[in-house]
Amino acid sequence: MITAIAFYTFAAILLVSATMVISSRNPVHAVLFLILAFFNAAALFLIAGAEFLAMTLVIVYVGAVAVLFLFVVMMLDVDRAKLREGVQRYAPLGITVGLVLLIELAIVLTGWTFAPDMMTLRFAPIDPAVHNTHQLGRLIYTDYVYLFQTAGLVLFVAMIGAIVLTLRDKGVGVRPSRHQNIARQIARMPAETLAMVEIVAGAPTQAFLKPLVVETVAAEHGHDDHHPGHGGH
Amino acid sequence: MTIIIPGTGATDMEIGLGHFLAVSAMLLVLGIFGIFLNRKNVIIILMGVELILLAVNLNLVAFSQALGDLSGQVFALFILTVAAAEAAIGLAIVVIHFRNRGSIEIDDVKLMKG
Amino acid sequence: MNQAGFPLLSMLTFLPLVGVAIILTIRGEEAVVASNARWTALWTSLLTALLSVVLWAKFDPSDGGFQFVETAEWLPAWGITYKMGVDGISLLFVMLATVLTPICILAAWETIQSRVREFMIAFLVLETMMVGVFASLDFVLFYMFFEGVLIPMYLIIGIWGGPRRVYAAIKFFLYTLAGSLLLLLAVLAMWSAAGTTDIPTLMTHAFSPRVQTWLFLALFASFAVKVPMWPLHTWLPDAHVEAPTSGSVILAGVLIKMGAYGFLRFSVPMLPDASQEFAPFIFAISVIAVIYASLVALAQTDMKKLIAYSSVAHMGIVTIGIFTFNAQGISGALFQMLSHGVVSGALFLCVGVVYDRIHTREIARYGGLSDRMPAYAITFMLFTMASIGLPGTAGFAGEVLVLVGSLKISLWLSLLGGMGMILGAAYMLWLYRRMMFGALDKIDLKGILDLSPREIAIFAPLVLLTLWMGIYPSSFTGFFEASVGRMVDHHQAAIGAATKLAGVLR
Amino acid sequence: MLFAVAVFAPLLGSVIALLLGRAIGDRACQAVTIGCMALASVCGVTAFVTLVYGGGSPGVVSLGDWIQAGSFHTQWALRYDTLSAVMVAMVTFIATLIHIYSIGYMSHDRSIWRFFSYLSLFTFAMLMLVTADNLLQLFFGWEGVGLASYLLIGFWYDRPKACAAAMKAFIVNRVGDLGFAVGIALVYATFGSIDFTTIFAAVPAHQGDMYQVFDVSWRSFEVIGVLLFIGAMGKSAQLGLHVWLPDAMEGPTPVSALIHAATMVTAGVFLMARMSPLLDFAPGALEIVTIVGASTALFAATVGCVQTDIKRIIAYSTCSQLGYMFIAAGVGAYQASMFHLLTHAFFKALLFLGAGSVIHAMSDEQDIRRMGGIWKLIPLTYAVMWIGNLALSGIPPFAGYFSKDAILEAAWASHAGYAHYGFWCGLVAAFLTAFYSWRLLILTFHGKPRADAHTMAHVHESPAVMTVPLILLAIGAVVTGFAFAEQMLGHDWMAFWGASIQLNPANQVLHEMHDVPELVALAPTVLGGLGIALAYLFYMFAPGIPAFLGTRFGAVHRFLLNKWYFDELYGAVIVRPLMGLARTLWIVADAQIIDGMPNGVAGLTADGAEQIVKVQTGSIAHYAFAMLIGVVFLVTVYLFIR
Repeated sequence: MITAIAFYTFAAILLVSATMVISSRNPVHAVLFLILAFFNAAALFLIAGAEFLAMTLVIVYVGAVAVLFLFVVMMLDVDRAKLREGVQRYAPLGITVGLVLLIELAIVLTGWTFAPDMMTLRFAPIDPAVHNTHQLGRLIYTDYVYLFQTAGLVLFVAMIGAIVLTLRDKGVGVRPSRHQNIARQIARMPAETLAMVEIVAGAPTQAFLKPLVVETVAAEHGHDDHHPGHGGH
Repeated sequence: MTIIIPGTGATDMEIGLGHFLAVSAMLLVLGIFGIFLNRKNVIIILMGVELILLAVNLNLVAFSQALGDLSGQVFALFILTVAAAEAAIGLAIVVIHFRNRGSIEIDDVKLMKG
Repeated sequence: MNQAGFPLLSMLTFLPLVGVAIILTIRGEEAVVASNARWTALWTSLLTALLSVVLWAKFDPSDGGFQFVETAEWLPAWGITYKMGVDGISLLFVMLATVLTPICILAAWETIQSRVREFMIAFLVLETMMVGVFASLDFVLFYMFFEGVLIPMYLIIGIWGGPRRVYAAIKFFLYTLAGSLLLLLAVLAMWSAAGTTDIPTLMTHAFSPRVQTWLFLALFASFAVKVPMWPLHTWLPDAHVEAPTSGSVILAGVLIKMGAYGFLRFSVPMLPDASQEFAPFIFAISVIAVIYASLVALAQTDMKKLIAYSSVAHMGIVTIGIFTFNAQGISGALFQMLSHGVVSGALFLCVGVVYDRIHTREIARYGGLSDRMPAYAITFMLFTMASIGLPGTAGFAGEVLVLVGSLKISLWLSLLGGMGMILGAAYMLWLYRRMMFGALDKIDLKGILDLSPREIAIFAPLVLLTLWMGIYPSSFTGFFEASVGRMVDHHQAAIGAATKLAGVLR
Repeated sequence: MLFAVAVFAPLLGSVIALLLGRAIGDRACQAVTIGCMALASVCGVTAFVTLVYGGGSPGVVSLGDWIQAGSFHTQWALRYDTLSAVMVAMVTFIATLIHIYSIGYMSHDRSIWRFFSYLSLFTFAMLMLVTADNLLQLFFGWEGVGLASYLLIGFWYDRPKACAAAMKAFIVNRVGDLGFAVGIALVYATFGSIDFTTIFAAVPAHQGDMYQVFDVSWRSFEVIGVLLFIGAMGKSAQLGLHVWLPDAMEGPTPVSALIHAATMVTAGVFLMARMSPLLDFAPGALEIVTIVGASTALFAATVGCVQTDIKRIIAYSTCSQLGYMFIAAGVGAYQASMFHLLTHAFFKALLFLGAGSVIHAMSDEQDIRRMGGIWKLIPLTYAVMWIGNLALSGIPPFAGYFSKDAILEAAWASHAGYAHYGFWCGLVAAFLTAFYSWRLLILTFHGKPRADAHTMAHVHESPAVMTVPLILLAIGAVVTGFAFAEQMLGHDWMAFWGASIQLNPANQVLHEMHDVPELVALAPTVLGGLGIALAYLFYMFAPGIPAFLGTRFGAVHRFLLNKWYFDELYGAVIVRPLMGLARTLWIVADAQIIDGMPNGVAGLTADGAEQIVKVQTGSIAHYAFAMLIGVVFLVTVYLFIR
């Protein structure tokens, strides 16, 4: 009974907050409602007995993802005035289709059955005697260890991807970022950097140091129209 | 919680698989609405995707419990991972798009037009 | 193990990839990279050529079966193995590929100035693929190499080609790919019928006549494009014209032989009834190819295009020879392919020589070159005559053997196929006359230089080979005689069995 | 062996001159090539003498494998029998003289090394041809001769006419070669071998073989004979494929001499003689040979009567004489045709080199209308030209008399109906030959000088390197006739020819020709004399007559002058339509039709894609919506259809 009350409560809040997520005009509000939705979903997980997942959801989603959303929304400073016109031309059509989907899902919900040999097909039966987290860990680190590692890799790639995407190389075009080119440093000859300048008495001072300019060697084979020319370095 | 097979004597007040599925179905539809009803802000779309994935996770967890098979939770865990990665990349793309275009309105994101 | 004692064919096939790996590790200034890449590619290809000489020396010509066979598990569940091996028919093609590659790399030495490293990589990969095509004894493996050839060649035409290179490259790719799709279907069909893709097994597998017909058409679609047979030939002139010199050489020298090789390796031995049934059709389009392509060549104003059309005509002779199903015809076709590989390659190199100097392929822009370039004139004359099929040069033995073989079918086939002799003389001499003869009155030709030492190094082996193949062709035909004999016997037996069967049924 | 030396020495000379020519200089080139040629001719003549008089035995010198494919097997081998020995001796001897002559004639040329190399190559190819032991090697020499003639006719490659003539010679020859090559293939298909020994031994066994052409069965021998004769027609410039021969005069004069006397054009006749054991069993083919030969003899003689270029007149006379040789071959008198070939080689080389001497003296003038009045200035040349023309016209006791008479007698004596066509054509041609020979002689040497004063002032006798070969040839043109007539054509011709000519036992023409009526035997000589007389009348005593005739029968004159319009006919019927067709095939068929299809498909695809791509709006909402519809659709399918 308690379970039922808890379930209905959390489910109701979940659905309402989800509705608010998609309908609120202020994105900040939307994110906050999203966090609320996550919390309630975590509660539902608890009811379903997935304690570890529930905790992960709270930590990862509420703690990291949702905050990231919030962060971005605030950082981007989206013009709020522009977010007003909520309803669009296709809304009726969209809602119709959505409702059709919902009805179909309802039909599915009422008409399904388990496969007769369902109990024999279980891969990792839950042992009520062992704690959920313990059991999950045992599974992940044995049968699913490759997938688990891959998941880690996916996260790693996502991290690098996010960094690379958003990294701003300051001064692109003005001054290329200076990577060390050891071969060029060693191969550098005095003639490239130093110029012997005749000092004429009384003449205005000249630049003594000539900057290192890597000139693009013009292609001597003019006939090759596909010839891109020798690159700089 | 015990396994309850529809039509095999589940009581009204007992929370069964069907309840979970109903909730996740509604959550899914809400997420979908979020994606295509809101045409102004890309971030809302990302949030819609999160909702959809949440619905899927809910389904998996419910089934896992109903069947007494832990595999469902393992998969839910992986889905969480992928969802997190997706969110990170998605937000990164939103950020640079905003930086380059000064807007994240969906109607402005039409570079892939044929 | 095979008679070499070590996996010779696999080494031969994949050695160029080692060169690729080395080239990939080169770093530094662009000029340094280019130079190192050139030398690495040259040495790799020379080493491969040397290795192929080992293959040649250890080959036993009296054995008509497959030699140097290597087998490794690949996809055992599907009856697909990694199997390599050569018989007399494929051996010389392997040699052709390995010998022409260093020559092509030398020819590209100075003409390719941009992206040298990538060019050399493409060429070495191409060599791997070419050798693989001729050495593989598993249909799936063959298919992979056969298709793999497309990629480097596509890049060579598309990146280092002339002004219309993109059009030519795409045309080349699409034509070949369209045919290959049907080849893949045929591979699958054969696999499902025979349960294996092992080529020697497939050769002995008797497909039912109805299946043979469809398989033949599917194989034909692929190989006829590659050969190329009329009217599927138009990609060739475009590809040749746009490709860089080395690309043209390898295209004419080896790539188009793969189609005819396919006919010899798959269509004729595996589908004898269908081959017999379609032979008149093949004869018809081959004769059209010979006459049509020769006439079109006569009208050309572009040197490379002219030689490209001459290739179409020569390959027409080859296909006539293959489908005569007698020892003379098939030997002639094989020899014609080898000689054409050498001679047309050399002719493209000849074109390359003047193209590098004057930068045009318009025949009308030349004239009187023999005044300034006597060595070049002699070389060009030799290859012109070889292309015409003058006795004593490479082109003759193949042509005359095909003529002899085709006469056993019909006098008219022989006469019409032989029209290439006359028309070939007409267009080649017409080309030679317009380029080399006449007064030297074009100003930019006055200072033209004769062959450089590098060019002489390129031509010398080809000249020797051309004369050798003309004066002592037995040293080549001896290698495939046993294999061809076996093939002819096998074909006769298969046809005999089929007619006997038909007799019983009737 | 001597014989092999005779064949390969010219090749050695040629290769040395070609590869090292510029390095070692012109003098050394001449020395090397002529040295090699002299060696060859000594060996060649010795080999001939040993075989025929010294009791040597014929044989085959095997040199190595050539082509092998299944049962098709050919070797490089030299066949040493009377037929080849005669030819080798004759070819090497005359070629040597021509080489020597060329020192003087070509002394001002820029690339002497090239010329001598080509000359030697030409000789080598001809030697390979005549010594071949199988048909394919004969074909090798055959084509080699074609190549060398191409190179030599086009020797002055900066002259467009020379280039065109060279190409024409090669391509027209190729037409014949195709027939020859197919003929070889048919020989192989019939006999299973192309070795002469095997073929000839198997002739009786295969007499009844049939071959299908046009759904009609023919005797294989007839088809082979016709195909081989097509080859011979090309090389020996018989009617239809003769068009290259007059144009070939664009080459330097020694080349013309070589082509017409020793090498090249006689190859066809040689082929007929070589294949006589087979041809003698193919009466149908022989009929064609005779008719074409006779027509050529007459045709060329008529054309020769009106030409004005000194070399072209001689060229047409060659054409005509070759016709005689084919008449002889056609009626079964192969020995007579070989005999005429031999005598003709001497006097034709003499005539050409003499003409060269004239041209040399006249500062490269070739038109006889601009010559005249020079006989006192170059008496030696004048004398040898007389000898040459006497021999050509068949006046006793010069060489031509014996051979030409023999041919006409054989034609008369032959039983075949068509042989009389050959006889009458030959007789008329003999008259015309004498006429145009003296027309040439008189217009060239006699009368008032018609050249300009500057040229006349420079008229001079040629140097010794040119005159000595002329004298030697003149001796040959006198003596070869009676020296060989009895041996080659007499009742015991078997002793001379040995096994190299084997005839159908039914063929007794050589015996019967000795029994022809007196009138027949005398007729050619008489007609020759008449021709000479007519020429004197027309050009010496009454120069108005030819001019009058020329205008009176203008159409005939133009017809002859334009060589019966063969060139124009071929131009209109073959060359131009083919070129037009070629262009049409390229521009219309290839570029528009064949290429149009894939290009059209490509265009269609591109256009279609342009339309379809509009579905891609780029709007995320649209895509999401499409996905949603997809989901709904899938669920619907899953729910209601499954």
